[in-house]
Amino acid sequence: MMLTVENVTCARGGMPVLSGVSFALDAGQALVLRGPNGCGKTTLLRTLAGLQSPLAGSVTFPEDEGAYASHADGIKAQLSVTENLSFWADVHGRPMPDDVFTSFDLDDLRDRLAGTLSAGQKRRLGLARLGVIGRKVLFLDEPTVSLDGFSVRMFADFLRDKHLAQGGVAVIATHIDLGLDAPEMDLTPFKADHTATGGSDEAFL
Amino acid sequence: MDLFTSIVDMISTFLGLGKYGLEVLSSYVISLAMLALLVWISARRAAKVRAELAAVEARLKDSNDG
Amino acid sequence: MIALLARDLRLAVRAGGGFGLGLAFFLIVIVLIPFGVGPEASVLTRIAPGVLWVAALLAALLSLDRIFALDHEDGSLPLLATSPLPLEGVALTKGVAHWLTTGLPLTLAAPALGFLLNLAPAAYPYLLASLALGTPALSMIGTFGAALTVGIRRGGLLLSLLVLPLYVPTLIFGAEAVRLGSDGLSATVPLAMLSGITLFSYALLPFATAAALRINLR
Amino acid sequence: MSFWEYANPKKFIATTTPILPWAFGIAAACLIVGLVWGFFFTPDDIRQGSTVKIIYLHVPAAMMAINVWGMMLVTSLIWLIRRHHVSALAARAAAPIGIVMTLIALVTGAIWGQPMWGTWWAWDPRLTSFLILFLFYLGYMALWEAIDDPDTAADLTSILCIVGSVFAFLSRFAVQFWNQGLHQAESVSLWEWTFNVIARFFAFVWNSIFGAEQVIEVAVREENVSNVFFVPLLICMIGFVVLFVALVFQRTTTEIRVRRIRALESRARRG
Repeated sequence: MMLTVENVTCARGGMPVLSGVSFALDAGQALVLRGPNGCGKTTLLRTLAGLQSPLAGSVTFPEDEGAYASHADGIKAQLSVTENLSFWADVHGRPMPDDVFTSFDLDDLRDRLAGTLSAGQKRRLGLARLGVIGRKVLFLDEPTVSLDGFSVRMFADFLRDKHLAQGGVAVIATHIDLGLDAPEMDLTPFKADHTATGGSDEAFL
Repeated sequence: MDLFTSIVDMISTFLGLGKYGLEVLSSYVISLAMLALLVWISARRAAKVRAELAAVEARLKDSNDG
Repeated sequence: MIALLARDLRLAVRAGGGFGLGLAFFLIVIVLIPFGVGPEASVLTRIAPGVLWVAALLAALLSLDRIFALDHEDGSLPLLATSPLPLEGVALTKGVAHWLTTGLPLTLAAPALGFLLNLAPAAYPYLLASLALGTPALSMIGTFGAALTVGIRRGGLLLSLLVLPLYVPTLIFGAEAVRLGSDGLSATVPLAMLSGITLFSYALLPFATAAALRINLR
Repeated sequence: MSFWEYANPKKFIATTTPILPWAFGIAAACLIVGLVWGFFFTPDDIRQGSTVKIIYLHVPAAMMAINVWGMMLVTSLIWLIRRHHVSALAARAAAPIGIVMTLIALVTGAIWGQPMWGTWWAWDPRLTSFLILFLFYLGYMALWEAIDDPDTAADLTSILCIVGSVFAFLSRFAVQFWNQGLHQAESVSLWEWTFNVIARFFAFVWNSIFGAEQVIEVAVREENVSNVFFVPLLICMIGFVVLFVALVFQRTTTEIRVRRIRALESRARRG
C-alpha cells in the first residue's frame, strides 16, 4: 500500500473538523474528495501532507514522497517559466525532464516572465511544477481552479498517463469532474459532531 | 507654581524628609498610583469577563434546551 | 539550499528593490545627520561611529518583512515545507540571502559615507570589521522576527518592535568597536563579543525561525 | 494528584479563586507594614539623606521585573513541552504585571539617582537594562495581541520569550560594557549598596532554608548596611511577591474565561 490513512481526526482553529477518516490507496490509484466548501477538505489535505499534525489516527506514506499543492502555486512573477521550474527541480534535487514543457503546452512560453502569463497559463505552470518535482504522493487542493476545459483535460491526462501510470498516488479535492476513473469520497459523513473530542478548545468547554 | 512647592515642602518637612522630600514623595506617589491602577484594571476586567461568560453560558444553555 | 539562495538573489536583483533600497536608506540617513546635528567636524567625528551603525541597523530593519512575506503570499512556504529542504535550511538561507542583499552592500558602502561624517581615519578598518562581523547577526535576528510575524497583516511595525531589543547587543558592541578604533585603542574585545553574538545567532536562530515557520504554516 | 493536575483550567479556577482575597489581603498588609516602617521609622542614610527611602519601592519592583520575565520563560517552556493551556495563559497574564514593575523600577530608579547624577536620566547601566527589559515586555505583549488564533499566539510568544531571554541576558552584559566610564564612582556605592542588600536577602533565605554558613558570611561582610534597613525591605519584597501571585492568579482566571467564551461561541457556530 502506497498511502494508508487510519481514523484520522483533524482540527481547525482548536475545533475538530473531521474525524474517523480512513482510506488506503495503492500505487497508481487516485481519490477525489468531495464535500461542501468549508467541510475541511483543505484541512484534511494539509494534515495528510504533514503541514499540521492530526489530532488522532495516522497517515503513512513513503518517507519524503509527499507533496502538497494548492491553487497558490508558488510562482515567482519576476522569474521566467524555465527558471521557476528549474528552481523547483534543483530544490528537489531532480534533473529537469524536458517533456514537461510539451505535456503542459508551455513550449512557446519557456522564456516568458511568469508575471506576464495569463491565469490559465500560470496555473499550468503551477501544475507543471508537480511534474518536475517527481513526488509519488500528491495532495492537490482545488488544482483546476481558473483552468479552461482544455487545460483541465490536459491536467487529467498528465495525472493519468505520467503520474498514476508510473505508480504515483494522488488525493485531489475538487468540485469538477476530472474524467479520471478514480473513486470519489464524500467527506460530509466524517464531519466531527458535538461528541468529537480533541482540539485545544476542549480543555475550556 | 510656588503654591505647589510650598505644599510639598510643608508635607516633606512634616514627614521629616529633609532636602530631597520632593523626590521621595513623588516616587512613592507615582509607584503606588501605578500599582493601584494595575490592580483596578485587572479587577474591572475580571468582573467584565465573568459577566460576559455568564451571559454566553446562559444564552447557549437556552439554545441547547430550547 | 544553494538553489534557494540563487533564486532569492536573482529575485532581489530582478525586483531591483533589494540592493538599492537598503543602500539608499543608509545614504539618506547619513546625509541627514549633519543637517540635524550641525556641520562642525569635531561633533560629527565623535558621533560618526554610532550614527553609521544605527543607520546600518535601520537599513537592515527596513527590508526584513519582505523576507518571508513574498513567499507567504504566493504559497511558496507550504511547498518549501514539504520539499526535501529542511525548514532550518530555508531559514538559514533566507538569513544569508538578506545579508547578501542588504548587510554586505552596507558594509562596503559605510567607509565611503564615513567621509561625510568626518570619521577619524584610524576608525575605517574597525568600521569595516565591525560591520562585516555585525550585519550578519542583524540579518539572522531579523529573519527570526520575520518568521514570527509572517502570518500577521501589516506585521512590519510589530516586526521592528520585536527585533529592536534583540539588536541592542550587536549595536552596542559594533559601535563600541568603531569608537575604540577611532581613539586608537585596541578594539579586540568588542569585536570578539560581536563575532560571538553573530556566531551564536547563526547557531540558535535557524531552529527558532523554523519552529516559528512551522507554527505559522499550521 | 500530581502538580500537572492544576493545568486543567477548570480546576485552576476552582483552586485559585478562594485563595485570591487572602492573597490580596496578605500583600496589602505586607506592603503597608513594610512601607510605613521603612518610611517613618528608619533613619536617613548618612550619604544619601532621605532618598534612601525609595529603596522600599525600587528594589522589590526591580527584582519583580526580572522574576516575572523568568516566570514567563518557565511557563512558556511548560507550554511548549507539555501543552498546558493554563501555563500559556499565565504567561500572557503575567506580562502586564511585569511591565508595570519595570516601569516602577525605572521611575523610582531615575528619581533616586537624580540628586546624585544631577539629571533625571543618566543612562546608568543597570537602569538602562531595565529600559531594554521594558522593550522586551512591550514586544511580547504586542505579539500576543497581534495574533488571533490562541494556540498559534501561545506558541509564537513562547518562542519569542525564550529567544528574548537569551538576548536580554546578552544586553545585560553589553550595557555593562558600554557604560563603564560614566558615574563609576558614585554608582558603585549606590548600586553596590543595593545589591549587597539583595545578597543579604538571598543569604537570609538561603541560610534559613539550607543553613549554609559561608553564604551568610558574604552578606554580613558589608557592615555598613545596618539591620534597620533590611527588615522593612524584606517585608516589602514579600508584599510585592504576594501581590504578583494574587494578580497573576486573577488575570489568568480572566484569560481562561476569555478563552472559554471563544470556545463556547465557536462550538455554537459549528452547531
